[in-house]
Amino acid sequence: MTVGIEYYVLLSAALFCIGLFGVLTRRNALMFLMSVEIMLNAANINLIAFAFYHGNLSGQVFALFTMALAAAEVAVGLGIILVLYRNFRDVDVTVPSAMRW
Amino acid sequence: MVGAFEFAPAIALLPLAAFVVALVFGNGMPKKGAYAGILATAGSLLLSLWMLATVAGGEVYNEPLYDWAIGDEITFHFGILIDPLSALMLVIVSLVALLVHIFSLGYMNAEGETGLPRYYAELGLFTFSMLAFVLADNLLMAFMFFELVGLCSYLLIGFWFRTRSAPSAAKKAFLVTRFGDYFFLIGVVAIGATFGTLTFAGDASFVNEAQSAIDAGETFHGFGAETWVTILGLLVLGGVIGKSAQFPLHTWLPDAMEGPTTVSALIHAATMVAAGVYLVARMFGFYALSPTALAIIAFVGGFTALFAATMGVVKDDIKQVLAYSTISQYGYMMLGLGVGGYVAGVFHLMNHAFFKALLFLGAGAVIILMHHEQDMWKMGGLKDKAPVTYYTFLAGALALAGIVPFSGFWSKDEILYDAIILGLEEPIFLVAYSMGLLAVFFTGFYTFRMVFLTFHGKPRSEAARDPHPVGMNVKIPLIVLGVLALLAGVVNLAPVGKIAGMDIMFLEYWLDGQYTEGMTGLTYSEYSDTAGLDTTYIAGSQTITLLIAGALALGLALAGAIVAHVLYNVPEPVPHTENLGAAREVLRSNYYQDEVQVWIAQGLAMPTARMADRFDQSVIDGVVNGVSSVSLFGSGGMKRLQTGVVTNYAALIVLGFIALVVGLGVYGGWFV
Amino acid sequence: MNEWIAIGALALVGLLIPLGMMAVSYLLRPSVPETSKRATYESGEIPTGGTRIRFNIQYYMVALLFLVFDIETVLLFPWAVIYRPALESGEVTLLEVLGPMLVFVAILLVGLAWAWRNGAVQWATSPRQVEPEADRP
Amino acid sequence: MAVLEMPELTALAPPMILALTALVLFTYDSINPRSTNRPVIAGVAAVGSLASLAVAVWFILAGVGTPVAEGGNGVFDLFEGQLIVDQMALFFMIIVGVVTALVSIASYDYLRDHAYQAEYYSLVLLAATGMSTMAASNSLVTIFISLELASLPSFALVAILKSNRGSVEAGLKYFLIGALSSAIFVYGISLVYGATGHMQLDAIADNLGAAEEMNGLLGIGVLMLIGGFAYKTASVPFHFWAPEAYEGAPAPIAAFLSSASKAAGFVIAFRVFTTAFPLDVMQTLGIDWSLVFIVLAIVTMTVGNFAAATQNNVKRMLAYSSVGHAGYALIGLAGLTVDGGELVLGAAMMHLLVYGFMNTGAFLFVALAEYWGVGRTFEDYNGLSKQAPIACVALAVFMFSLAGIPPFGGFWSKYFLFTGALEAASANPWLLAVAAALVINSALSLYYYSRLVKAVWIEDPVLERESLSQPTGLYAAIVVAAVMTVLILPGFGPVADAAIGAAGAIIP
Repeated sequence: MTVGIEYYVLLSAALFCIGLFGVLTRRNALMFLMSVEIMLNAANINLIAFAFYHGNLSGQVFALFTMALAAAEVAVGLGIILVLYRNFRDVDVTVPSAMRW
Repeated sequence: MVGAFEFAPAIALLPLAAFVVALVFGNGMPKKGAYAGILATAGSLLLSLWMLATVAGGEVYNEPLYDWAIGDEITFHFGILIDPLSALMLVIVSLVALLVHIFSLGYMNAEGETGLPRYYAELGLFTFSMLAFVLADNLLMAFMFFELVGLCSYLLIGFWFRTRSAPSAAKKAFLVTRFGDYFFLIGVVAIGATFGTLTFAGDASFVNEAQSAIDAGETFHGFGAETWVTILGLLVLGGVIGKSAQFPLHTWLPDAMEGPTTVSALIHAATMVAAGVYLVARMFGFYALSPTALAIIAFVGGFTALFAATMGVVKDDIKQVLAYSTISQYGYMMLGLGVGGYVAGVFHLMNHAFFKALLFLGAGAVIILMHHEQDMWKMGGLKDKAPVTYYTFLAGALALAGIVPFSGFWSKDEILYDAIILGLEEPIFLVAYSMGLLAVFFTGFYTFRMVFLTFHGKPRSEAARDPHPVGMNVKIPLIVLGVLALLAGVVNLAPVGKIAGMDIMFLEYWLDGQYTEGMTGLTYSEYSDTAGLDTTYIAGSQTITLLIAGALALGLALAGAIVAHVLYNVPEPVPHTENLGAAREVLRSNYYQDEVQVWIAQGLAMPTARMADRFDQSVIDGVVNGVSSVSLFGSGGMKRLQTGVVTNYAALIVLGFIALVVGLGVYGGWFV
Repeated sequence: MNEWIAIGALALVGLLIPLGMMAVSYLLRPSVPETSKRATYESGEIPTGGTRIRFNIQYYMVALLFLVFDIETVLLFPWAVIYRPALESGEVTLLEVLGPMLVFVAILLVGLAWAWRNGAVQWATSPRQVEPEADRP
Repeated sequence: MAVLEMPELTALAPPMILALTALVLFTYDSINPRSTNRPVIAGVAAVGSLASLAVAVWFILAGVGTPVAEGGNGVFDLFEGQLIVDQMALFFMIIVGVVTALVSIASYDYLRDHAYQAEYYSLVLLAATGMSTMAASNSLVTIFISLELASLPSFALVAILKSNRGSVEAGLKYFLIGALSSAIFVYGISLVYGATGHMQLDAIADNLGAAEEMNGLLGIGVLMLIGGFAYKTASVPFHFWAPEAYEGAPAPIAAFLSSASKAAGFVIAFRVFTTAFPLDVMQTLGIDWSLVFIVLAIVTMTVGNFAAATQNNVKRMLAYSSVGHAGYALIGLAGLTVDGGELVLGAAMMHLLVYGFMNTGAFLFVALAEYWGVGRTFEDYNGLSKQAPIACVALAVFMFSLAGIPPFGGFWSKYFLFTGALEAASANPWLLAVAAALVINSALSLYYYSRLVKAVWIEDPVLERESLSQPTGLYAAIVVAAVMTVLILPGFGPVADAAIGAAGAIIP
């Protein structure tokens, strides 16, 4: 017995929206980053579900790549958040707003 | 073998070189560049004479030299056309230019003027432009050099730019002629657009195209071919009227006296003013296609001749008198051309070039004598103190007045003769003729009034009692021109020839291409055939007509001279202008010509311009400024989107993305 | 649907057992509020400072390195899965199968060497010795 | 998974040279940590990028990427179509190579007294590797990986001035928007994969018929892909990072990002939309993406140019102008029609090439100004021509070329874009609006570009300043960029031919 593909899509869409909600509301840079990770993982759910649905492996392999790149992104992101903290003594993403208009 | 014509471009290029040399090295050269100009114009003269001889030997030259814009429909090029007319004109122009250069040594250098390199450079450029204009083989090239001539006259009239009057006179000359040139330019474009060619001569000339269009009965823009040709011809005529100072665009010429007298000589005799009439002669074949255009030319010419002559009567400034005489004489030429007297018009152009250059240079000499005094009422009695100046000036005056046997008589007589024989066939031309005839009287009067006031009687000022001596470089040009003024008439002694049955009408044969083998299209006889003007003689006899016409003209001229003699050849002449009564003020004020033009400018043009300006200021600028302020305001709004807070960016990105999804989704029907 | 019932029952039981134990404990225990009970427990020592202390930067560095290299190993799995079958099929040579992964690992090694040489894995004895390092302009 | 194909792999030499150079620099830095031996480090980077450029130019001249039928060496198809080396790939590898070389040379002076020398150059080269690979990517997998390879070093580069608050702020914003965008992009990929079952672009195109009942899913996926491209190319609405990132980043990095990164973003967009989503099929599915690009092109150029018009900070003005130019290049996609469009697509490619020179040059001039320390606003630039006439002539060339004034290269590419849009307007009248927006925005852009030229050449300096030094590397890069901006005029025939040929090759 298999679960219909549409449920997976709904699950991933829900996850994506949760992540997006976090991106839009969280002011802490780390939470922002985590929200983005949630969005990426929503995509991963889709990929794996569709790989199963279509019966080919490219989706699953691509999910591996996505995870690796997400990790790399987090690495770079943490570095940037670190210097953000050093310069602004805060990890609030709305604080650095000197450059505008 | 290199033919003479290979050197044709050099005729024009030599003065151009002189221009460059005088401009660049003038300050370091002896006589500030005068010698460069003299050498160049002398070279041009020699080459021109060679051309003349070659043309006389039976060759014509019509070659495009350089294509500078090649289109599908039409090709613009520079080229050279040397036929009897242009060869003759080349000689006249280069000769007068040479003499003016020589005279300038005495007039400008000896008087210690400043800015001489500029003067000689501009003279060189002026000569170059005119020679290139004469050489032009197509209308566009002619137009370009026509404009260059105008520019040079502007520069030279305004030579003494530190005075108040010279720059304004220069501007006036420039603007008034430019007004005419505006029509000329439209004419050039229209001719090019209509016929697809702008060349004067050859099988593919616009003259031939127009001819065949008329023959084929084509229509252009709803006009018949002949009407269209008339319109085109009149458009070009606009430029001619401006340049040749014909009514109503003549007002700039008297003011042009503000330039050095040598420049006046050049402008009046050989370059600027002559350019207009030369252009009519150059495209006479085109005008010959349209009797209407010819009639208008004749009337403009006749009227201008009379009109200007009457104004010349009351002038006090020697150069002013000469200026009005120039206008009047060019009126004669236009009259001559307008009545189909191509030879007569060109003949008068040639004679006038000589005697008017002579008169102006003579006037220049007088001005030197008088320590730069130009008012004739302060002169007098110069006859004995400056005999060379006097006798040469007198020769010029006799030629101008048209007294036999001086050159002016023969050409003016021929013009009037051509006018009367046409007028007898078509009485309307008698009006033009009578205006021309009447002008003869006034010409005789003002010419001798000028001579008597200047040279006869007692000196009326300190300067006149103790004149400044003049040198050889002044006298030589005067003598050369004096001889020419006396003798130039022999090239076409038409009345004598016709009465006596002798073949001595050399100029007519010359212009008819009889010395030139295989020349077609540009000849007098072909023009006459094209124009197809019928003529009638008085009592059916050519001889009687000739004699009556000649006698009338000579008689009126002598009458004018005699009146002048009676009134002014007295030791203490007085201005008899009061006797004119109310007419005096009208004449003095040049028939209020300037006032009318000023009124046109201020009363009509200024309000129009002001309205346009208001429109420009309010509507156009308003729109433009509005656009720019809206842009800048929009710019302010655009950049406010960039709040600097990254969360807002994320929100805006999501919103924008949702807008795209909804938009494309609705459009593409995903939700159905 | 049957399997789902079993899973559901298991989840239910799994939730009920801890909740039940906590509920029983809540009912049975005595309630004696005292401030020392709410203090941070530091192995019997008297606590110094709050619980929210700043960790040494080095933890982040090691964590980052671990994260990256750990995830890279994920990429080795697909390769490992096909390695033997590919060799046994005989269509490809050893170099062709092994080469790409060796290149991949070599690139990672370059990165690791760089991180090592730049002091990422050098454990500092005190934060004050590390700070000037990290604050290099 | 991957089968090694040695001879074909050499077709990927341009990105591989870049990657190798980056590794060499890492190795050098590992052996010799914190080296500040600038000549060696910058030299290696410059040589590497120039070598990559040279190889790409050689390839395109030798006919690599031209189909055998047309007398070339054939299109190289690697790893079962995951990567492809055709004319367009080489064309964009050239753009990336040019910009990387210019930036490497210019950074030699810019980075004096700066730590992280080797890291800086190796990050630049890694990003360039990513961009160069993007040009050759022919599958959503490779596109995403190379895009991230280009992005991640860029984040670090923007924030590399660790104690400069502007740089950090710029890096943070760039990173956060980048992370969000790549999440959206990956999700888009997953949806497209879901709808078609494939990642390889040609396979996607073959399986579009199967996506009929999932056209909504596919449509959202396509729009998410557009979002990813828009982020990379700094197009509306994903452009918000650009002004800040360019303003805060070190000027050579701003040059690098705004020229090379933008071009790389466009090449994947070109390839995905011409190969994977043929317009005729997509229109029957109700996903007319050319409309989206029409809207984006108009909005992007308008937003960019209008926002640039009233800036006081030169670098920020250039940043917004860069957004505006993304709008111009988007015309290349907006002007695609069912039965053609290689002219307009080729014009967009030409524009990106010319832009690679003129925009890089303009940002490098800003780098020069930062090197001198004269300040950031227009007023601070007043009268610079007296101290540095050569650089200011070059600046005038860049500005007028950016504004699209003849006879500079920028005029020609914009002119081709305009005629291409008009040509396509016969099939899609909306392109008339695009063409009109192009003209209006170009006119507006002249205002602020000439303002900078006026400041430099006409205005008198506000403060007296001492004579300015002439850093060799920066000057060389600026002069080369200016010369190329001018020289591209006589060379425009071949460039146009190459671009239109490359565009024609990928249009089905």
